[in-house]
Amino acid sequence: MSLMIINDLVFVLIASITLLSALGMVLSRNIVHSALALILTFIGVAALFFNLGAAFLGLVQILVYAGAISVLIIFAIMLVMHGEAHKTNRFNPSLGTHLWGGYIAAVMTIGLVAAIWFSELPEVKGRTVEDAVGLLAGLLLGNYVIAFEAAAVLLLLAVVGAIILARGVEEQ
Amino acid sequence: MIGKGLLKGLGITLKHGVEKPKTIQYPEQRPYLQERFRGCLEFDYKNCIVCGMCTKACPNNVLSFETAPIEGSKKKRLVSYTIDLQYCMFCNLCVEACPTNTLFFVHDFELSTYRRDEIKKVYIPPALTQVDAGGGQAELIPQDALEPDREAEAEAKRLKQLQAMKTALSKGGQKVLAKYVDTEEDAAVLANLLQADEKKRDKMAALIVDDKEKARKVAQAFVAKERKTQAGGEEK
Amino acid sequence: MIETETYTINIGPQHPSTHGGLHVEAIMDGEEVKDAIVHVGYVHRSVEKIAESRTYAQFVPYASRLDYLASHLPTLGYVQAVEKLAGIIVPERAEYIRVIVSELSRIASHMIFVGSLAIDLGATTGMVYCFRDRERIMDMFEMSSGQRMIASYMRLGGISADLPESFYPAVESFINDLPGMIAEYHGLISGNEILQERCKDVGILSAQDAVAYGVTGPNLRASGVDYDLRRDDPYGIYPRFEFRVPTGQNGDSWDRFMVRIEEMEQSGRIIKQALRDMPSGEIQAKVPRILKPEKGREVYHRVESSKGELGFHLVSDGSDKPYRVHVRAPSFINLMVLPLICRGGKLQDVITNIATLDPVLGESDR
Amino acid sequence: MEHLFTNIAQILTSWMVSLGLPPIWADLILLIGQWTIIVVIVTLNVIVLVWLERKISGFIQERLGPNRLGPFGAFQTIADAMKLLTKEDIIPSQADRWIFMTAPMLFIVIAVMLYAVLPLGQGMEVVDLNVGLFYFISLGSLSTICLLMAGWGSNNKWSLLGAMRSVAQMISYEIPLAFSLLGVVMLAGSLNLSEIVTAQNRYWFILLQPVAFLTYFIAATAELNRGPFDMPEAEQELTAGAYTEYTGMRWALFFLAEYTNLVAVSALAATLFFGGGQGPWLPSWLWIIIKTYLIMLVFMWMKWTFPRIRMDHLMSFSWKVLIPVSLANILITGLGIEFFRGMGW
Repeated sequence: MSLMIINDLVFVLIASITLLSALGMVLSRNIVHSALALILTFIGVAALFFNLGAAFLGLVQILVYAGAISVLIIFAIMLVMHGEAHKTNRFNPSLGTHLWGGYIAAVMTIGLVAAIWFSELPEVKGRTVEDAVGLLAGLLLGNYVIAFEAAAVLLLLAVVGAIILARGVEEQ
Repeated sequence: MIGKGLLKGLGITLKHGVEKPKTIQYPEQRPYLQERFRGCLEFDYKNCIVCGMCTKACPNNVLSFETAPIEGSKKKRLVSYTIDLQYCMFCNLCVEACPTNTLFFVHDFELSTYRRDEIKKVYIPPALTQVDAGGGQAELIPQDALEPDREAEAEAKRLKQLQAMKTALSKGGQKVLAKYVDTEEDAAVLANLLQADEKKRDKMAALIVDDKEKARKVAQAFVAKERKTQAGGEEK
Repeated sequence: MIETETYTINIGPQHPSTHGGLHVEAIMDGEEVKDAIVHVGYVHRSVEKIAESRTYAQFVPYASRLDYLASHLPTLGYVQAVEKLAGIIVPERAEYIRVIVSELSRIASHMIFVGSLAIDLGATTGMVYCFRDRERIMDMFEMSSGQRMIASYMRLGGISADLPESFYPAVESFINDLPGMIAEYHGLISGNEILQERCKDVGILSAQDAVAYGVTGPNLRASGVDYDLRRDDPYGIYPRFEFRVPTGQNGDSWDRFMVRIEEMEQSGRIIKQALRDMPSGEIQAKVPRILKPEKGREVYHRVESSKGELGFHLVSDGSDKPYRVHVRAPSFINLMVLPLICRGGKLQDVITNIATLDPVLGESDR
Repeated sequence: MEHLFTNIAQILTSWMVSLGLPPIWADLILLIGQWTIIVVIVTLNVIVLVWLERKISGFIQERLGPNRLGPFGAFQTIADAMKLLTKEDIIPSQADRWIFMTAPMLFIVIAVMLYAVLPLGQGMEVVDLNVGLFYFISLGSLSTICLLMAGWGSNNKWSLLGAMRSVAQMISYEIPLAFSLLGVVMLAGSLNLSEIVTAQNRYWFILLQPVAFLTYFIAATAELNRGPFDMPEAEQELTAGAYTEYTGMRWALFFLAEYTNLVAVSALAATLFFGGGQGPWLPSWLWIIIKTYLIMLVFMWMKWTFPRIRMDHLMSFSWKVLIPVSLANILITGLGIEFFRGMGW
């Protein structure tokens, strides 16, 4: 019994941190603070993975999202930022855009809730995956190897394109 | 091959890492100072002839002095002499300019003080007294010249005597020793003994100079002991 | 195309690797230096003005303080300038002793150069070894003049005191150990591939630019210009000595480093010859206590200091004090090429360039 | 001796259970206890390490190093720590306060968290995670963010430049670091650190994977921001890089975290390449301490010998040398494993 209670408590704690940091990301006036809050959100999600017993996925989440992608985001912010940092993430002054944003968000939320509500999720009760890493590796390099390689080639192309874009500055 | 230089550098640092340190542990170990090392500038008023060459030579106005006229003489006397060490460049120009070696450098190099005015050194020569120089002429000399250091003189005299006694004893000194023993024979024995033993010789010499009574007793004891050992040696 | 914004970064005046109070305003694009502006004058002590209120003899200790890393060299330049002005002939032995201490100064200064380059590039230990070896020179200066760093040893018309007996074995053992010391620098500092990467092709100064900017000394020779005042405009007794003037080819930081290392060896050679040929005799010419050179006489005298051409321009007005003393400070002029050689390099190259130009701010700011 | 600490832990757990605590609570208390011990040991160890570093630099530079306070100057670091604790905590007025203040704390938290999976002896890891090595790498990537926060929060150009450098450097060197570890993982067939140690029963992996060890060592030096790769700090160029504006205890936390990382990385090297706690005569936890310290000595020796590499060379070294070499190492390892399997080993 007590194990369940602790588990629930931990879940509530992690979920609230994740949600709060997500909120902080949206509401913060400083875009760098937003980016840092985003990192905290990523870590929260990783913790949720841990809580579900998917340690490998959680670590991938930390390594890729919190460790790499967020740094990329911060770099991008710093590259394009003008003016003072604490005014960078100001709400858009036009009311119409506000309304549009709210409308889209509401539609998305309703759609998501409906999708979860009406779909039949397979129950995985009492079944834990022993060798998650091995299974994942088997799937990625077995069944889905073509998709995996295609994604790799796409990323390589993106990297080459980025280098070409960046080197253009030197030629000028 | 890349990396060879890196390894060589590592080798050099390793070699020095196991060597003995080359530094001096300063407050305990004092640095060795060369003879000409210029630490602190000092002033000896006794030699000063108040010519002012030092102040003329100094590039930085470190030196200054006050004078007062001497009555009945064209000369001036020194009232005070100031070395403001905080401006001193230790360039040695004043020392070279001084004709009487009044200014000189000493090896003391720990000159830091807590306050700015503490580093300023002021020398005030003792007041002058008029003495009769004979022939009705008055002469001014420093006060402390009148009161010669009696203790130091006594000490110097004692040292001189001691040295003389030591040399005398090392060359025999039978006649001297005869005063402290009963017979001539004893004196000869004692002289031989002292000639052989430097420690006893020094002790004897000191006693003869300082305390004649005690010297007599010790001398007799020496002779008695020597006689005894000699007798023991013969028996064997 | 991406447009990137430039920003200014102030290297100095409070910065660990600016060799004193140097201030370089670097205009940066990311890690790349677009331009650099050199600000000097943070350690200005108005030495030239002080000279006007001191007698000729009194200025000697101030001259020592110009280039405090090789204090005998500016003193030599100054006393020789005054001797030229007043027509004083220096005794033979004094000339030899002057050469010995000046060349020792040059070695000491170059040792500081090697050490400070090492520490500026992050190799702390290299600096310590250089300072350890320099300490032996400082001990010799203490023996001869009584002062270690700012030894005002030279006097108008000679030197302040003859060399003590303990000086000769010290200098001989030092000269014998010098190749070993240099081998150690090569092993630890210049043999290091990381340092080579950081110095080679960094801060290239072409011969043309070097001449145009008036760069002198090892920095000029590193650019391939074979010019050394000791050989090309000899002063004192330098023509009597045999030595090679080392030159570089590319004028990059690496050449500036290697030229100085070789100069240390050549200085060792000169000291050896001077010790061999040194006559005995007087060390001080008869110089009037109050020196009053002829009115209106002007003289410019230059010596090859460890930093470059160090010149003294003296004007006399017939009094016992000079009317005007101008110092042509090589560090000041050499520093002016810093923007030129920094442009297009990385931020870290600015540090390398400052280190290999080897400025002494005491001399540059006067 | 071998099972000293594991036995103590067992006795404690059974004692708490006998007191009537549910086993889960007993485990939790034990976990907290273990963490506390790790934090205390790490902090005290840093004091020893700083002393050692200064002594080693002293010996290399023909000095004595600290020698005034205590025997061989051993208490010097304690005095320094006291000084840092009592110093004024300055926060620049233009700094981004919260980011500035949290960066050092996060840095040390991440550094200490690395110890969770390290087997500090046989059966002496806090959490026996089956993806332990991966945990190590992914947590290490987080420390980048802390340096970036420090650089950004200080609102100082030197700091930001140092932070940018360190981010670029750490991201580039994470790749060869991970790749060099892959060779070991392939040989051991597991990401679990204690299983990797067991896999080295016959040979230490340094013998089978020398190239991997070399790349790991270089990449780890860069990850640790230690000389010759101390880009973010770079006293001579960036004054103190990301740490320029930090004073007192906040600065000391960075220092603490750097040394903590040093121990963790060295302990990982000992675990992966030098057989972890394996060794004759002595208990396993003593062996791992000895091996870790020996590796750290090499790190210190390197720092006091080499000059700092230039930023662009640093990057091109990683991308053009280390990554291809470590990739080739993976390929050769894979081929070798297949070959020997084919031979019927």
